[in-house]
Formats: sequence, C-alpha cells, structure tokens
Amino acid sequence: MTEVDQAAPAGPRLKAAGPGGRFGRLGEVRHLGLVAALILLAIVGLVTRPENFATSSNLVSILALASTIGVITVGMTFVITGGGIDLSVGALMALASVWATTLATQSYGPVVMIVCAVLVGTGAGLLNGILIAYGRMVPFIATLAMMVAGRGLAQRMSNQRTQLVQQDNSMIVSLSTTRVLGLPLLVYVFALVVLFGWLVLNRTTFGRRTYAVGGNPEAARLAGIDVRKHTLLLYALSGLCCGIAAVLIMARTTTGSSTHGDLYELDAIAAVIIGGTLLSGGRGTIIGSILGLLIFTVITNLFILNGLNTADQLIAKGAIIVAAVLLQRRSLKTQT
Amino acid sequence: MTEVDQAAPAGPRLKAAGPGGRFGRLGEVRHLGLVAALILLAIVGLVTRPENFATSSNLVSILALASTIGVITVGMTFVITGGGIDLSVGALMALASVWATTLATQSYGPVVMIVCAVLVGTGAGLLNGILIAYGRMVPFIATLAMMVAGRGLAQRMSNQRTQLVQQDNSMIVSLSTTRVLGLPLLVYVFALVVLFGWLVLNRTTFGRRTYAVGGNPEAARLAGIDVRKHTLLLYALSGLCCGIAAVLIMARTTTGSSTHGDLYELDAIAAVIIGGTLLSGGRGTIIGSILGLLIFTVITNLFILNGLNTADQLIAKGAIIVAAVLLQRRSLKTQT
Amino acid sequence: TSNEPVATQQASAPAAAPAAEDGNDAPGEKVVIGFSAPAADHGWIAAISKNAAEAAKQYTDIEFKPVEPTNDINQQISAVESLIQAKVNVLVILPNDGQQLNQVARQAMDAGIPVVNVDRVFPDKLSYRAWIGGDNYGMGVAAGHHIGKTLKDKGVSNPVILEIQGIATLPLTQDRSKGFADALKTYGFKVTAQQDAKFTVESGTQVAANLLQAHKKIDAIWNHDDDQGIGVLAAIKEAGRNEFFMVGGAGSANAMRDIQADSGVLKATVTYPPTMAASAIKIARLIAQGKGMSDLLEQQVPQSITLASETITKDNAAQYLPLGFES
Amino acid sequence: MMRGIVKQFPGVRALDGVNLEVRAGEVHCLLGQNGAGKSTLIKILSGAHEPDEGEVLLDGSPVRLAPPTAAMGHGIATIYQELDLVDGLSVTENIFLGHEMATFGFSRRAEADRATAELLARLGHGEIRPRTEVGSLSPAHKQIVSMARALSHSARVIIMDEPSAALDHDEVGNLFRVIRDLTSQGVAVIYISHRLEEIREIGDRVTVLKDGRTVAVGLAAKDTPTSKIVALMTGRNVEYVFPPRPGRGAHEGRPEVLRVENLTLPGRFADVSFSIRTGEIVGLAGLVGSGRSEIIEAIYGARRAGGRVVLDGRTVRPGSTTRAVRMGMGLAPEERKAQALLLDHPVAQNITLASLSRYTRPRWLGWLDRRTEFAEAERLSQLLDIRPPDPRRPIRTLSGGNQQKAVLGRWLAEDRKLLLLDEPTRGVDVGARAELYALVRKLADDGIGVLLVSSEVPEVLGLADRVLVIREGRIVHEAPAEDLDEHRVLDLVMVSAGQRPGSDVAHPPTEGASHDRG
Ligand SMILES: Nc1ncnc2c1ncn2[C@@H]1O[C@H](COP(=O)(O)OP(=O)(O)OP(=O)(O)O)[C@@H](O)[C@H]1O
Ligand SMILES: Nc1ncnc2c1ncn2[C@@H]1O[C@H](COP(=O)(O)OP(=O)(O)OP(=O)(O)O)[C@@H](O)[C@H]1O
Ligand SMILES: O[C@@H]1[C@@H](O)[C@H](O)OC[C@H]1O
Ligand SMILES: [Mg+2]
Ligand SMILES: [Mg+2]
Repeated sequence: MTEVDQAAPAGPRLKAAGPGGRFGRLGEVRHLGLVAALILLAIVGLVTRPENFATSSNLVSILALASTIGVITVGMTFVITGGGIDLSVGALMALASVWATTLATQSYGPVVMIVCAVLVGTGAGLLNGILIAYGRMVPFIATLAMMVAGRGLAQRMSNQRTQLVQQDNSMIVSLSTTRVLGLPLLVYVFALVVLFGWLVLNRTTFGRRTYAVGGNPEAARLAGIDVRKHTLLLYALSGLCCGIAAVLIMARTTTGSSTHGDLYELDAIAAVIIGGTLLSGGRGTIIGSILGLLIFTVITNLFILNGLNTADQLIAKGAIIVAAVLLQRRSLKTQT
Repeated sequence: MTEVDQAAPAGPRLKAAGPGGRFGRLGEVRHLGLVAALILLAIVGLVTRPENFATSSNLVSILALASTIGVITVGMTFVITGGGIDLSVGALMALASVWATTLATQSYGPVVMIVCAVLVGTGAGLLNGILIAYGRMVPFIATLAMMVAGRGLAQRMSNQRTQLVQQDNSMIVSLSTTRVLGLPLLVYVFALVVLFGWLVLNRTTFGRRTYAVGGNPEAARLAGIDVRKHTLLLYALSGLCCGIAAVLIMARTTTGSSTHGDLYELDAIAAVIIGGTLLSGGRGTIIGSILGLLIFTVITNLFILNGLNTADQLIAKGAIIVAAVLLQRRSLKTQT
Repeated sequence: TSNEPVATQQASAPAAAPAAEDGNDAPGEKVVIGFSAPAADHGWIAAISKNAAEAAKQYTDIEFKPVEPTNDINQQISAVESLIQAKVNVLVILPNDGQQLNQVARQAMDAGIPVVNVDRVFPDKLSYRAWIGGDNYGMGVAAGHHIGKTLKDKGVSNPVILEIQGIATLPLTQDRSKGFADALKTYGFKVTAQQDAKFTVESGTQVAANLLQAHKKIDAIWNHDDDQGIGVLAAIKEAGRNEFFMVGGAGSANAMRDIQADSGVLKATVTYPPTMAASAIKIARLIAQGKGMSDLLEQQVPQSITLASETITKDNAAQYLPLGFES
Repeated sequence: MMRGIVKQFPGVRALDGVNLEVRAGEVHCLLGQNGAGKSTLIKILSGAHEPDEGEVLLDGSPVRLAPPTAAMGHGIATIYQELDLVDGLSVTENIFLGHEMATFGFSRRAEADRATAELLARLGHGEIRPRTEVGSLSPAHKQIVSMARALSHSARVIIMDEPSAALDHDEVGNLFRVIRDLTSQGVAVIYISHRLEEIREIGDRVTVLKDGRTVAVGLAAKDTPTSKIVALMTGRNVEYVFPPRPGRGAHEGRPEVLRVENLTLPGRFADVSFSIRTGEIVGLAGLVGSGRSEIIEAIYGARRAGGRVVLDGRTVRPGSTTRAVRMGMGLAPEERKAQALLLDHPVAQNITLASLSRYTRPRWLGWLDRRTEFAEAERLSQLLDIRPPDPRRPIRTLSGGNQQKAVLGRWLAEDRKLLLLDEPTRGVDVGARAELYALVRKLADDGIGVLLVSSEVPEVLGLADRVLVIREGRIVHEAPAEDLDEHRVLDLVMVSAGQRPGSDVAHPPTEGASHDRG
C-alpha cells in the first residue's frame, strides 16, 4: 500500500523517525499520539463510569481480553514489518484449539494439549511460509487460502461442534482462573510474548533482518540475507503465536472451536497498522502494535461499561479510530 | 506488500507482462493461468454434474451471483491499482441499500431510490477519499473506520431490521427478474460497469494516471499530477460502485439491510489480487479481477451442485486457490 | 420489517402489558438485571434485544443493564465479567455459544448472581438457575411432519427435499436438522441436500440460488430461519421456480403475512419465538425478588422452560401474526 | 536567474544563499561535491521544493515555481537524478504523463506513440519501442526515456541532473548532440555532472556550489583550469588521479581468488572465463547492455547461470547470495536505490547490514551488541567521509553520492576476499573519487581481488590492472591496462555494434584525468 503521504508535497516529511526503538527518543515520539489517545479514552472512562472504569478488576479484565489477540498481534507485527501479511491467524488459532481439544489429544493430558496447539500453529505457519517463500505466492492469497482451509479443517475435526476442555485437563483453564499478584496467568503469558517479541525485533539480527527484508527485499538479498528462509521463519513465528493464542483462548472459554478467532485477522492487522507499522513493510514496532490493540480493547470496554447499543457503538468506534489517528499525526507533527 | 517474488533469484525477470489488456498479446498471456483455472473448474463441473453445470440457467445464475460483488470489484481494482485499499465496500453497499429502502426514500419511487443509493455510496467514498488524501490517513485504517461506522449507521437507520422493497417500487426488483435475451437485467448492469471500468483504466488519462499514482506517487507528483485529488476520486469511484452494487443487491434480495455485503471487502480484494493486481499498487487489470472473481463464484457453485458440506467446501476452496495461483505462475513462466 | 405499516409494528410488541391485578407484577424490591446477547445482526436477535429492553421498561423496579452485544466469544466473556464486577442482582444471557460461555456463567452463579439462560443452553446445570428457550429439535420435527404429511397426501414418492440451515456451527442448528430428519424418517423420506447459510438475507439468496441450480425438480424446502428466508424467496422468484412448497422457521411476521396471503411457495413456518427474551426478563425479576410464578403451585420459578414450536399455516396465521417478530 | 535561495531540511541547511544566472541558449554547468546542494537547487527550479528564502526571476520578473505544474507552465523541464519513472506504464505513457494527448479524457494513443517514436529517434534510440513497459528497460534506456520526457515539454529551460551517470561513452556523445541541438534553438540547459571532461566539452559557463553556497558564478567552462575548479569545489587541492599500481606482472604467481569457467546465461552472455589473483583489480569494459552487470550478478550468485565459479579454491553454488557473502564476496550493485539501500533506515544500519553477525555476542543467539555496531558504522562513515557525518540520519536524506559511499562502506566492515563493484563511482564527486580509488587500491594491496565495472573507460583503464573487454556477452579481448588506451577499447567494444552510429561524434578529449597518474 502506498500512503498518499509519500506523495504529498514536500515540506518537512514525517519520515524522520527511525524504525524500531533503535534510537531512544525518536522511538518514543512516534508513540506519543497513541498514548495520548489512550489517555483520552481513559478520561472518558473515568468521567462516564467513575465507579467501574478505574477499578483494578476492570483493568485486569481489559488485559485478559487483550491477551489472546495481543499474542497474535506480536506475530503479525513481524510478518507485516517483513513485508508480508497473514490473514490466516484467526483460523489457525481455531484449528490449533480444535486439534488440542480432540478426545485423542485430551487423553494425553494438558501438557500434550499445549504442545499440540503450539505445534499445529507453527506447522500451519510454516506451510504459509513455504507457499510464500518457495511457492512465490502473494502473501495475501496464500494466507487467505490457509484461512479458508484452516477453518474448514477445524470444522471437520470438531464435527462443527464446540469441544469442551475436560475436567482432567483443567490445568489449562487455570491459566485464566489462577491469579498471581492479582493478575490471571494468561496476562503473564501475554506479557512474556510481548517482551520476547520486542527483544527479538529490536535487539537481534533476526529483527534487524526483518526490517531489511520488508524494506527492500532486493537490497537484503544482495547484502547476503537469505530472504526466503527469513520469510519462511516470519510466517512460522506468526503461526507459533497463533498456537500460543489457542492455548489462551482454550483457557478463557474452556473450549476448542472452529469459530474461535473470527475476524481476528482484521483486528490484529488494524492494531498493527494503527500502531505505526507500514503495510508495505520495513517499519514497525511491537510497542506501537500493542498500544494500538489496547486502544481497540479499551474502546470496547468503555462500550461494555456504558451499554451502548450496537449501532451507536459501531458509529462511535469508527469516529474514534479516525480521531485517534488524526491525533497521532498531529502530535508527530508538532514534535518535528 | 512486497512479494518475495521480487527478491527471488533472478533468471529472466517476469516484469515483461504489461499492465492492462494494454499490450495485446502480453495482456492475454498474463491471464492465461486464470483462464486455464476457469476451464479446469468447468471441466470438473461437466464431469461431476453434466446435467446441471453447463445449463444456460446455471451459467446465468453464476453471472447473477457474481454481479453485485463484481461491480464492487471494478472499483476495488482502481483503488488498489492506485496504491490504496478499501475495506469499507461491503458496509457502504449495506448503507446505501438501507438508505434507499427507508420509507421516506421509497415514497419517491424507484428512480429516486436508485439515485439515493448511488449518491450515498459516492458520498461515503468521497469521505474515505478526504480522510486519506487530505487527512493523510493510512487507507487501511480510514476505510476500516468507515466500514465499522457505515455498518453502525446502516443498523441505526434500519433499526436493525430488514427493509423490504415495496410493491410500488418493484421496478427495482425487476432488474433481477426481467430477462433480455435470456439474461437478467442486472447482468447487463454488471457488464456495463466492467466495460466502463476497462475503458477508463486503459483508454483514458485518468486510468493511466491511476497507474502512476499507485506505482510511483513521487514521480506522479513531479509530473504535475495532483496526487491527492486523484486519490480522492479513486475512493469516490469505489463508493460509486458500492452504490450501484446496492441497487443490484436490492434487486436480488428484494431488501435493504445492514447485513448485506458481509465480508465483501475480503472477497473483492482477493479477486483483485488473484487477478494479478499488485497490492502495492501500480499494476492491475479489470479483466484479471473479473476472472479472479468468476473463479471464486464458480468454485462455490460447483460445491453446492455437488452437495459438499461447508467444512469440505472450505478445505477444497483453500486448496483450489493455491492450485490456481501456482498454475497461473507456471503458465506465465512457460510463456516467457 | 420496519417499513411496514405502523399498525402491525405495534401489534407485534411482545407480551401484552402485564395484567394489573396479577400480584407478581406489583412493584417489589429494586433489582438490577444484567443482559448480554450476540450482536443484533439479524431480525431474530434484534427482536431478542428489543423484547428484553421493552419488557424491562414495563417494571419500575427493574434497572436494566445491557452490555455491548458482540459475536466474539472473548468479548462476550469480558462483557459478562464486567456485569459480575458491577454486582448486578441477576443475569440474563443469550450466549453466542453455550459451551464457551459456560465457565463465566458458572463464575456468576458461584458469586451468588443467578443466571437466566436464554436459547443457546449452557452444558453445565450449575451454570444457570433457569433456562428458557425454544424447542429446536421440536422445530425440526414440526417442519418434518408438515412436509412429510403434505407430500404423503399428495402421493409423492422419492421426493426431493432440501434443507437450508442457519449457522452450521451452532448446536441449535444441529438439533433442528436432527429433528427434521427424524420426523421425515417416519414417512420413509430423507433430506436430499442440505446447505448452511448465516441467518442473513443475502446468505439466503446466495445459497438458494446455487441450490436451485443443483436440483431441477424440487418437492419441498425447509428453511431454518425466516430472516434468511426473505433472501431464499427472492432467489426462488429470480429463478422463476414454483414447482415446490417451502416451510420457514422462527416465525417472523413477514413470513406469516406471506403465508396468509398464500401468494408464493411459502406455505408454513414453525415458530421459535423471540418473546422468550421478554419472558426471561420477567423470570429474572421474579428470581431476584424471590417470587414464584403465580399460576403454578411451585413456590419458585421452574428450572427450565421450553417453548413449544408451533406450525403456522394459512389457517392459523391470523391468530399468530401479533406474536411474529419483524425481521 | 535565482537570488539568495535558502532551503532548510530538518537538521540541514541544504541551500544557504545560492545565486544562479542562466542565459538562453547556453549550457550552464552546476558543479559541486556530493551534498553541495545541486539536486536541491534544481528541485526548487522544477517546483518540487519550495524555497524558504530567496526569489526566482524569469525574464526579469519574479515567479513562483511550485508545484511542478507551475514550473512546467513556465517552460522548465527536468530530468531528475533519481530516475522517476513509473515502471508499470509504457514508454509513451511515461513520456506524456501529466500532459497526455487526449480527447475528452480518452488517450490518443497512436498519435502519442508516433510522437514518442520521433523523440526517441531524435535521441538516437529508435530501437526503444513506445509500447514497451518501462519497468523492463535497462537503467540506461530508462535514462533515455527520462530525457525524451523532458524534450516532450518543448521547454525553454531543461535541467539535467547527472544525466550521463547511467550512460556509457557512446551514449554521452548522443546526449551532447541533442544538447547542442537544443541550445542552437535558444533553449537553456542546466547540466550537472561529476565528470569534468564532460563539462569541458559541452559546457559554456560554470557555477560552483559548496556547502549550500555559491562559491563561483559564471566561470568559463572551457578554459578555467581544472585545478581551480576542483579547489573551488573541495576547498583544497585534490588531484583527480589514480593511485599507482604495482608494476606489470606483479600478480603473477599469486594465488587465484576467483576463477570463472564458461559462465553462460543464454541470451545474455556466453562462455565467460577469466580469473582474478589476490591483490588484482580486473576491469570489465563494454557498452551499456553488453552484459557486464549480469556477469557480476551471476558470479555473486544472484542469477543462476551455467558454468563454474570458484572462489579461493571452493566452488560457489549458484543461486545463493547468502553463500557468496559467507564465502567472502561483496557486491556494490548498479542501482543503489533499488538494489542496495534501505532508504528509510539510518545510514548506520545500511552500513552494517551485511556484517550483522560480527556484532552479535553469542553468535547463535543473534543478540546484537548495538554499541559495537554503531561504533563500527561511525568509523566507516568517517573513513569514507560520508556527509553529513551523522550515521543516525535516514539514508534517504543523503545526497546521491554520499549514499553510494555508504554502500561501499557496507563491504568494508568485514574482511572480503573479492569485491564486485558495479559502477562504483556513479554520482560520486571528484574529491571522493580520488579517495575511493585510493581505497580500492589499498584493499587490493591488502590482498583481495576486485572486479570493476564502469561505463567510464578512463576509470577502468586508470584503476584496473587488467581489462576484459566485453561485447555482446562475450569476452573479446583481454590485456593489461597499460597496453590499452581509450580509443583501442572503444574500437574493440564497438566493432559490429553496428546499428548504432555515434562514432560520428568526436571522442571527448581524454582530459588529464585518465593518464596523469601520480
Ligand atoms: N529530503 C531531505 N531531507 C533532509 N535532508 C536532505 C533532503 N534532501 C537533501 N538533503 C540534504 O541536503 C544536502 C544537499 O543535497 P543534494 O541532494 O542537493 O546534493 P547534491 O549536490 O545533489 O549531491 P550529489 O552530487 O551527491 O547528488 C545534503 O546534505 C542532503 O543530505
Ligand atoms: N530486468 C530485465 N529485463 C529484461 N532485460 C534485461 C533486464 N535487465 C537487463 N536486461 C538486458 O540484459 C542485457 C544485459 O544487461 P546488463 O545490465 O547486464 O548490461 P551492462 O553491460 O551491465 O549494462 P549497464 O551499463 O546498463 O549496466 C541488456 O540487453 C539489458 O537490456
Ligand atoms: O439467531 C438464531 C435465530 O435466527 C434462529 O432462527 O433461532 C435461533 C437463534 O439463535
Ligand atoms: Mg544530486
Ligand atoms: Mg550494468
């Protein structure tokens, strides 16, 4: 996608901010708008629902809600920064959750279930990667095909039914019910994935190469980077995240189902883009994506608290997204 | 999106194929794979359901099915070729259909209803364009916001009900029930839009500038093209197509509803991409998009003719998409 | 439909105003009722939300707290959690999927908040105090009997019977299909082909248009849902087919009017009334106030209430029309 | 006529009071080091940038030139330094982009194609077909299309920002013919080039820029001494000279770094065999399109080709640049923007891209020690005198020449066995050239092999130890550089290159540059 931005009459361009949190201050500046939008939403929350919004239990609830899709968003940030896109995330999460909750898998206990979910996600991600890196398919189409087929397979495995996590395997459910220092375990899983993602993207050669592969694949190739292998790994990483997300959704819903993660792809991509990652690749930050996701989650939470009807919610949501983005642009501008 | 393709070990590059049916022979070559895929699907149809598939009524039915989304696909081809994306198409079609079927609008008769649908679509498209071209929002986010808000508005206007086209206005419904030379009128509308789109994209300065704006916006700007205005017009055009599609869906379902056009954005984008338009802009053909769309429509038709269940349909659809794309790549290769 | 003459809209308002003399309707202690349902993306669900809200409005002692309707399980869980946190007195929940929301409903019960479960049922009885819903299996049975009997009477052998389902992944869809198949079996018939749609008008059109091509001669169609039925009928009209008859599902006012007019292929529909949401609110209020249902001998509200699925034909359409919901 | 032009970019004052005066019918040359502000100045003239201060006068009255359409309206056409063509459009469509021949919005395609064919013929390139897609053209042909586009405007002022950078000798002759043609009709041409001999040949007057200021106006192009011009540009006395090379036969008996056997890519090149010994610089001379870049890419593994490539005794598996780099090769590709740079990334990251694993702590983990990395980037950027000297700037904001230095820097971070340099001095100024030449020679002296492609024959002759002459994908001659001179090379290169004339253009005097070595 080419933003018109690039084509806009010169004047000081906004491009100055470097990719990655690489250069301290600049990195912060570019997220200022998102933080401002979040603060604004929080103020709205405090004003409209003083007794509910700022309670610790509500904040925990926001984090728990954000965690499944948050894990997926981390993987998506890598893929998009690396110049690709992954439409199959929701379907892969569903497939992994179904696979892990089949009777056969459940009979081996919770650890095997977790391993199964993670392997299924990673494996399907690898398949995406092979189609794209070695089959040279356009990422949009390859992952769309995977999305469609993944849901189909999940429906078939589950016989279109919801599969309950059995009593014996309730260890998995405890990820959502057990709290440490007031936070359910799954929030820690989410935090770990974010931390891990941030480290890899900002502090390792893998991360640096991701920027290169997304920014100018030809240059990356001529600089000796194995672009195909790298691309393959990016999709596998995204699949891995889907597998982890599957474990979290199993914990939260106590089920595996082919309907899990419906439209997650859109939400995850939206969070990543609103967080400042370029859809054309080469630029992106984990922090931005997570802030973007939190904005969406807080909006939803505010709506829940205020009991808006669906129609008004949607209208308001659209308006808020526009406002948040314009706010972000403005804050960037005044900084440069 | 950067395709890995670009980064792949060289060998004669595939750049040769020109944009548009522009370059006679070359133009045909690039669509060969799609045509081959269609023919293959037709053969499958003939073999599995000889008595149903090749009947004229089935072919008419396929065209009628393709027509609403087909019209939208034409607009989408312009937007994507021009370097953008439009996620709001399904929602805009729904909004236009609802607006045109409110009691107030219906009281003015079918012509006003049609004008209303077209104006609502175009107006909302203009708003998209303003946000993107002048508000400098990323197209993905701006049109996502419009998609969300558009559905909300549609729900609100219709009070979440399905609005029937009244008896007095059945002229609209006759677009679907009246046949000329065996084809329902809406198929002619579809054909006209395709023809119009092809002419504009390939034979007018507007069309050629669309390639420039999408392929190299900076070059377009230096060549004196008003990139912003052009971008604005592209989204308005897409909105216009949504308005026309709204008329067709009203004809087909005899209703206006906020649920119309669910996930059309994904289908339209997929058709455009499978048809060879680059998601990054600068390259695209109307013919390719329509072929891509027909492939999807025929697949669904075949599945239902053969009584496949949804799960298997989805799995097969995923596999067929992959096969079609690989087939297309292969046919391109052997041609160069 | 919202653009029908105003008169019918009024008439279709759920459950006539509470009879004044009924002691149960007399204002009691104040109760806060939390309400969560899927996104109102089609007529039936929209009617659910509206019926609930309107029922609540009739009582001065109810504070009605609806939360964001959503089709995402994860979000509905959060929504219910927020209601638990807000310490409502009683919850009315129509879950997107009973199994997936089971745990959070259980949490509510454990926290001392009684749950009234509507329509899609929780698998664990500890997760709800009362359930009210339609009889999905019964609906299929009713449709199956109507079709089976009609065809038998006509003396058709080996009939082509099509079934257009709603959302395939819902257990209620599977129950409906099972009932349908079981009933047809008693006549020695079976379903020739089955496709699922999504409860929306457009999905009905798309599926029906293709199905009509797959079967050149059809004897009967059962369509699970009258919302998508509008689209199915449009596709039939577009294809110019009329050699068969069709039975609908859920019982929308629109379908009933069509049946009454007897102008097309739609000859009957089997009900699945969204009035259940209004009843659920009343039940929730009674539970919270510790009252029973005055017509029953029991001191308490029953644990489960299944609404009968009735078959509506030209003969009784007029009588049921006021209960039909606008799609 | 421009007066007191100032242009500020965030953090840089690119132009700081520039004056320029151009007369009708003259070729006015702009000279200056990389980053001096030449491109910025002409972007103001073409309306692509708006000046912060200063005014532009046309025929004595002040004019506003932004946006580009305004400049075009005033008869100013521009060939930009970075080729700004649309790959997806045909040659004709690119040429008439923005001023299409159309009736009611419908393109008059046949007419436009005819006009295009005429323009191309005038430029001596009738063989480029109007309907060819521009993306499939070679860089040189793209440059021709850019020129045709500028001509299509029938302008009074044509600005050319390094138009000859992508052209070989023969092509430059053609270009000059066209320029003379234009000036004789009273068109003013503003000409930018880092090749002083071109200025000598075609220029009338010269304006010199240094650090965003005008340091000399209206010097006579033909007879201002080179030393004076260079001193004005650089503020010091640099001699445009090649470093001394080790004597004839110095490399004999040294081990081979590279051996290429029967390298063949059907339709592009065939049976290419040669070798490079440690410490040796081998030059590839040939016309544009003769296949030099493709040979280099094949050696590097970026293209699959038949035959064998042996590096330091080990066969290089074709098709993997990763392996080539790991084995010790480095490539500075021809099109830096498309093939080498991460435009939005800092200079530092562009420099360290190919040697990332050097800065990892446990290598297997890939954990970057960013301090070491940055220090290394800073060292190299100083070594190459990249300006402005701030490795944190996005490389997009550097001038073309400085970007090129960063690309070379990428391969200095790690010990290489073989460097493949494809047009390494394209767009690099005189001062920096001398430094680059010295650097390449030093690398060779330290024991690596260098394969050099350049369209400037003097450069190949001056820098290389041995020269391979390529014609139509085959090696037609091989000799020590001392045994060749420019005329001999041009003869070899052009025999049977038949269809193109161009020999009717006098060879430019091989001004001082190539032969007076220090
Ligand atoms: N968009 C920009 N943003 C910030 N700085 C810029 C931008 N464009 C140019 N500069 C800076 O302005 C100065 C002048 O650059 P310019 O491109 O005009 O140099 P030049 O004389 O054309 O050099 P070369 O010979 O290398 O092409 C340089 O320091 C460059 O880094
Ligand atoms: N992407 C491409 N598509 C089609 N033809 C190409 C492509 N790249 C190069 N060619 C053709 O291959 C031949 C050799 O090109 P190559 O770039 O190797 O020549 P060169 O000697 O390096 O010249 P130059 O100075 O232009 O780099 C030319 O005829 C060129 O037009
Ligand atoms: O949404 C469904 C409705 O449309 C169907 O007819 O009945 C059951 C509901 O859950
Ligand atoms: Mg320059
Ligand atoms: Mg070359």
